[in-house]
Amino acid sequence: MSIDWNAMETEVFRTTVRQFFETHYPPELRYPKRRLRWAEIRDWTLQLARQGWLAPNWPVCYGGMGLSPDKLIVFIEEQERHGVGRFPDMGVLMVGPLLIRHGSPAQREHYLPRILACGHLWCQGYSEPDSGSDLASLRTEAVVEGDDFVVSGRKIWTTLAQDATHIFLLVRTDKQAKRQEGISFLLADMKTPGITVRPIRNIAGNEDFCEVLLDRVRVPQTNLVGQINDGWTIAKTLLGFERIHLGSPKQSEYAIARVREAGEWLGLFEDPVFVDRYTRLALDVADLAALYARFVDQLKRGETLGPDVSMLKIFATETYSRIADLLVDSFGSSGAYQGDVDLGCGRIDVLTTYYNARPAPIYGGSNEVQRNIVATQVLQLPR
Amino acid sequence: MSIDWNAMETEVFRTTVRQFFETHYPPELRYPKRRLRWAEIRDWTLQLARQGWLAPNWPVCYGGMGLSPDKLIVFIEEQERHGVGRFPDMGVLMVGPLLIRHGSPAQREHYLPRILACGHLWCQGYSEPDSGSDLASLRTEAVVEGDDFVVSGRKIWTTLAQDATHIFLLVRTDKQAKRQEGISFLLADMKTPGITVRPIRNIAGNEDFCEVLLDRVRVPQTNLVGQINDGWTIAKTLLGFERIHLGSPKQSEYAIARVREAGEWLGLFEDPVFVDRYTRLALDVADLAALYARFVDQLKRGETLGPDVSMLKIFATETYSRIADLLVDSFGSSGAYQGDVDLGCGRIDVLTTYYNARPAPIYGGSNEVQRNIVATQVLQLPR
Amino acid sequence: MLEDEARLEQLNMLRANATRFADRNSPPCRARALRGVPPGFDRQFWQSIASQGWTGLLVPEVYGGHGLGFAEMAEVVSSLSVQVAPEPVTPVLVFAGRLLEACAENAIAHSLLGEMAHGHSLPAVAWQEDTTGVSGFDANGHLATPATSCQVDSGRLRLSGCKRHVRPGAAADGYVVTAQLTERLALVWVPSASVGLTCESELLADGSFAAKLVFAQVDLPFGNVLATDEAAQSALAAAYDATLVIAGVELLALLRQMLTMSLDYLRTRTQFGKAIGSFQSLQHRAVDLLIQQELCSAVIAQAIAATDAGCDAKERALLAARVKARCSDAALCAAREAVQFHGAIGFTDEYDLGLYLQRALVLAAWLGNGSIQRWRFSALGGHLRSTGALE
Amino acid sequence: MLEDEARLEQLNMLRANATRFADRNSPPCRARALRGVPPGFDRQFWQSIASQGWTGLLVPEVYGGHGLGFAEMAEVVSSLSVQVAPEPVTPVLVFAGRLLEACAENAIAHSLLGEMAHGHSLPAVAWQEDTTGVSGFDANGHLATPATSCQVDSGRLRLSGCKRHVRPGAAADGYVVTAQLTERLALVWVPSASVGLTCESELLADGSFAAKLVFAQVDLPFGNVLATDEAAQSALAAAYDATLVIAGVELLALLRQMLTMSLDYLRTRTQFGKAIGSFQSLQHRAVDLLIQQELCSAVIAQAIAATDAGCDAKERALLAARVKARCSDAALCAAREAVQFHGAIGFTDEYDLGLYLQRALVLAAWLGNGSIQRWRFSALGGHLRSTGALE
Repeated sequence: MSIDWNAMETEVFRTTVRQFFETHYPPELRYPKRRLRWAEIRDWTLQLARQGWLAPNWPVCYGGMGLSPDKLIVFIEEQERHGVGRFPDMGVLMVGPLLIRHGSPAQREHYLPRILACGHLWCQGYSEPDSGSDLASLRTEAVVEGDDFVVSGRKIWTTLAQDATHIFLLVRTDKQAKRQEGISFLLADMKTPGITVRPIRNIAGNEDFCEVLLDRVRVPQTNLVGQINDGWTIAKTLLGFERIHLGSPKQSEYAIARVREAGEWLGLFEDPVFVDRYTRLALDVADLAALYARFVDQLKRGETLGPDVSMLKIFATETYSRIADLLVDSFGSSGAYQGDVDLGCGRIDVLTTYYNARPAPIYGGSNEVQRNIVATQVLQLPR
Repeated sequence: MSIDWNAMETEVFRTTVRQFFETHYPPELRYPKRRLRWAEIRDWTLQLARQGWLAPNWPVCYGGMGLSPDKLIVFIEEQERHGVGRFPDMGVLMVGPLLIRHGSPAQREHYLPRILACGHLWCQGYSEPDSGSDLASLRTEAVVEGDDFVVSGRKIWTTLAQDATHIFLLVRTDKQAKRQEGISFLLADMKTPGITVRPIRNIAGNEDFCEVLLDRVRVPQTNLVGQINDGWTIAKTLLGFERIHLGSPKQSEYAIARVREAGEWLGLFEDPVFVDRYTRLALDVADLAALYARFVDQLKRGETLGPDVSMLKIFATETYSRIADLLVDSFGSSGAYQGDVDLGCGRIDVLTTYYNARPAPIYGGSNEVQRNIVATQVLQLPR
Repeated sequence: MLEDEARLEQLNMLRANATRFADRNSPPCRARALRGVPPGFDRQFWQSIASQGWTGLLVPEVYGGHGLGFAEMAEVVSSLSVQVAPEPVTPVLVFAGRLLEACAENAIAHSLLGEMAHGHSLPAVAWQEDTTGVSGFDANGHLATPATSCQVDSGRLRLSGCKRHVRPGAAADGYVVTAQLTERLALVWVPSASVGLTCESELLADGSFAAKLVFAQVDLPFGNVLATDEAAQSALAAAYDATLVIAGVELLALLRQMLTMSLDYLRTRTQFGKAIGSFQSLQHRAVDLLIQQELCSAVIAQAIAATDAGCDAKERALLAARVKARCSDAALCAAREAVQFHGAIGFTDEYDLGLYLQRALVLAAWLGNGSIQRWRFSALGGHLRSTGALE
Repeated sequence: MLEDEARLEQLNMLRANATRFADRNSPPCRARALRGVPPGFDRQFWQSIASQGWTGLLVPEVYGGHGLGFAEMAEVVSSLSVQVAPEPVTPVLVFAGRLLEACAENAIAHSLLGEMAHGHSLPAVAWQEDTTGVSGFDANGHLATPATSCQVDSGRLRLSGCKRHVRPGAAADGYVVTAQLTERLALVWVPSASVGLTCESELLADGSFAAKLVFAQVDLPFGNVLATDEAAQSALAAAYDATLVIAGVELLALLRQMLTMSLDYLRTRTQFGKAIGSFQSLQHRAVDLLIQQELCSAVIAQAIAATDAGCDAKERALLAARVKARCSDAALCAAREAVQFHGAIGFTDEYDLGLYLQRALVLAAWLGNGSIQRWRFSALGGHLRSTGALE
């Protein structure tokens, strides 16, 4: 099992990964239109786990693949290229790296193997109804009572909390301290009494997100990660790959491919006006990919990303949004049909692309906040 | 001479005005590319004066035409339709109405006839180098010494000060008072010692604007209009027709007509992409005209305009700007030629339109400030 | 313009009535509950619309209606649209209604018009035949001759072909179908129960339905030809243009409501210690939406005044295309921005914004979206006219 | 990519040198003084460019140059462009230079190349023939066969036709002219003093000049045919593509400088009691310019790496079109926004911003503006490729 992936030639590694995905990933789940539920993606996830590939980002000593940044990027590229759907990966992406860095030995010993065995599925309890873009204003409170924290509050926009067995939480443990300084990082079992999950249906009809109500939930003090009131700093160390992920051109590439398909099937490439609009966006996608590649190179060289990476998220999501608008526009009178539009030669789901694109500039830190960050931290404009 | 214009049928009045312009306005000065200098427009201005039409907006008793709002609009429409250039009209547009409302009998008696006889040509001393969008921060100071104010400071963006015989000034007379409350309104002769005019050349190579340096300029106290420290209020009463004027679709209509001409001469209407871009802008212009007409109707009914009129200026100037960009774009490799581009069948000056459009969103209160006004005063969004 | 004071007064009253009616009887939760459940609207509610006299609002008195104008119709439509009422007022009363009225010399059209005016019948118009709907226009932007054909056979008709994007879909009581009859345009009435007619429902973004109709040698009496040739052409063009304008009215009402909801949210939602409506970038984008709203409103007013005054067909077509182009794009832009203003909450199903966004998608696509109408405007030659017309 | 550490080091040194040279010797006031005065630049300054070795930078050593790559050329061009130096580096050294090099088997081209490398000659390329320049391309986006014709008459050439938009205009020492020779493309060298050649100067926005050349039966030796047929085609295409990329480099440098000036102004100019750079709407627009800047930079880097690596002609053409499209539009957008950021002061002649705006106008229009390059990209078939190419 313990292959030294990093010693492998990049192209050999790429081929290996690609072949595995092509052989084993269920074809009907390629390029899913929405986040897959655990029941749908379970078999694949377990197969990944058996292969030892569940946690490509973790060190080998903790059961990961221990990939270097450049190999990890190849792994992700191949996932995206093949349209491999995400499993509930918060444990792998967030909790694992966090515990490896900030967790106690007992926490690591308890949680890491269970994540790798898919026994624990994690969800992220950060956002709250009154703290959207302004996360540091969160109000969910944790009070020490005996050996426990007693946690009360509401978390929202928690991705797939319905399927999760555990949740990691940012909670306020010091109400007197300045905004970011009174926050702690807790781990909780979703079966703990007092936790209620309420799925939130979105406009597209999916329930990707939930509200998580916390009513005097007792969390053992041993589930505190790091020091008390140090949660903000800890949470920030998790940013990294996340930040470039939001700026990936993949969604836009997939969407422009749908427009191209539609254009071919509908004969729109005979229309110079369509060709003009399409080309403008195709060039936006191509140039976005060029810019993305530059940031990826930075990661491959082992450098950390600066706040300028926010540019990618802004342009990627707004390009995606413009492509979705063009897709709707190109379908004319069928542009508001729910589900697949039958074009004789094939079927295209117009509205799902439109719906997926709509909140992209909001999630992961709204583009307004991203622009504020770039303006002040990159352009050094006054606050 | 004293015809009751307002009793006249609108269409008869329109025809009368139109015929006069068509007969008497020098054809070579139609649709001037820049503000005309006094030497160029002098003869026409004197002819207007002889006709008694110099001041259509003034009451008959002061020598104006005494037009009602709807007739005044017809007068302006016909000027615009025929491409009649502006003469140095600050005396007629600003000083006259102001003195009629706030001036002393002596001021009225002295100045009004001289404006009507074109003996006095006025310019406006409002803006200062450090107070652009934020006019109330002006620093030019007037201190009482004996019978005079002694004025020192710098005014800038003073239109055609080179040609003016007089200037009206906003000056600070109380440095302790709140920003807008220590400002007074003064009239000054440009020949007064201490006044220096420095023309400012713009990118297009014209000198429409000047800087006016004021170095201990002695202005008699009798030249104060209204009460001392009441200048801000007085200046504000001058807004009115000015505000809708900035939102007129005329510039855009003229510019889109140039694009149409170029399109026809260059055969661009064979290109669906050009037709699409052109049509989008032509519709913007048409819809702008519809919106403008709604505000004009308000004026015709004798109503005053609210802060929502700023919408017109925003959309008008940005539409103009987009048309200018399309014009440059349509000319391809000739898009950066200075002066007329010869198309065989005719000539079009591409860059002058481009240059005229560029600062339109700045002048008359930048579009940023206009949007602030609409956001807070019309949409009632919090400051 | 509405110079007439009395009419202005009457319009104001109608607006107040319609607003009160819609507010009381059609809160957005009613629309929410009807989504995706055939027929996608409430026939009982249609009856209460009829009780208000609105199903006969545009219909001349001789046919049992009130003979009012588009300005009045716009008030009713606007009030219902503000509440996202899903009833097919525009497709039935304006599109089919105007078409039937223009054909009212025909006995069937005459009687259908009366039934419609009293709320007893819901006729629809079936004219488009392809996926995008673009083949519905010829190269000059006029309504094209359809492929659906109508053969005459010993005094009977046989109709064959396929129609798409028919609103209100399967719930209509019958269809005014455009067809070729001896190479000329004919408008043919096809009751929904006709043998040989199959109707496939397509679910739309807002939970309403459109129909795909297939006519397989549908046998009809000759009297079902409501009009042919130039009479049919001009009736169809007039009804289509009127419908574009009223669809614009609906879109404007949606835009207005989305902007209102956004402004309320911007004023009350706080982040970083202040109302998000105080952030300049959001303020400026809200202003841009207001400008689009007012442009819609101005061009609609112009179009309604011209249509009510009976301007010539070319002028009417250009105005209608302008209205639909502006309002479709503006409403979609407002939907996009409103979601962004709201953040994640604006994208949830339980928040009403989605209802407006989805209705805007449907209405923007219906009858030809913004791009198509802009193309039509130029194909009709409108782009080459002088725009210097203030008088 | 520039994996080679040594080359990276060399590039950094070159950048530092070029920047120092341009800062010292070519402040914007130099460019200002040269505006509108023929030839629109300074031939003495050209000599000092030559002394730096830059006129021969791209020229292979066998022809008397340094044989460096486009990455190096980009550094020099960029440094000069930041100072709006008006010397025709790109038209002469890149466009004409690459063309001559490709034809260097021809004795005249060979000798011209050497003279150019030493700064003694300024050749230009004359290829466009119509007002917009669009007829310079065929329906597939390739360079079209010109109308200018070249007749062979007892071993001599007779050239007739008209060329437009030739930079650096009348100051060039001669022109590589595209012409038809027995229905095939030929590249013909025409010294500027040739009998029958008239040159009309056109003043451009930035105060430089382009030439309109009329060839009235210009008599030339046969040896002046530098290349014909496919050799001519591929030489022209390669030189054109390289020039597009380097023009993109110039535009990016202008954009960068306009953004820098704007940011300085936004940080220092106060209104309403605070720096205007603290206003969110201006901040966000500045960020959008930064994004455009970085997109330009990323696609230029890709194109230069590919061109230096010698990718195939199709790939090269697509990349070049992408660069010119992105950089032209981005620079014009930056010019527009920079004026708006500055307010009235930004539109005055004495403020340097205008120099950059005007140069951006010239470079955006040159060789095909953004719209034309986007059209070319699709005509070349680039839009139908899969964009999913991260590897």
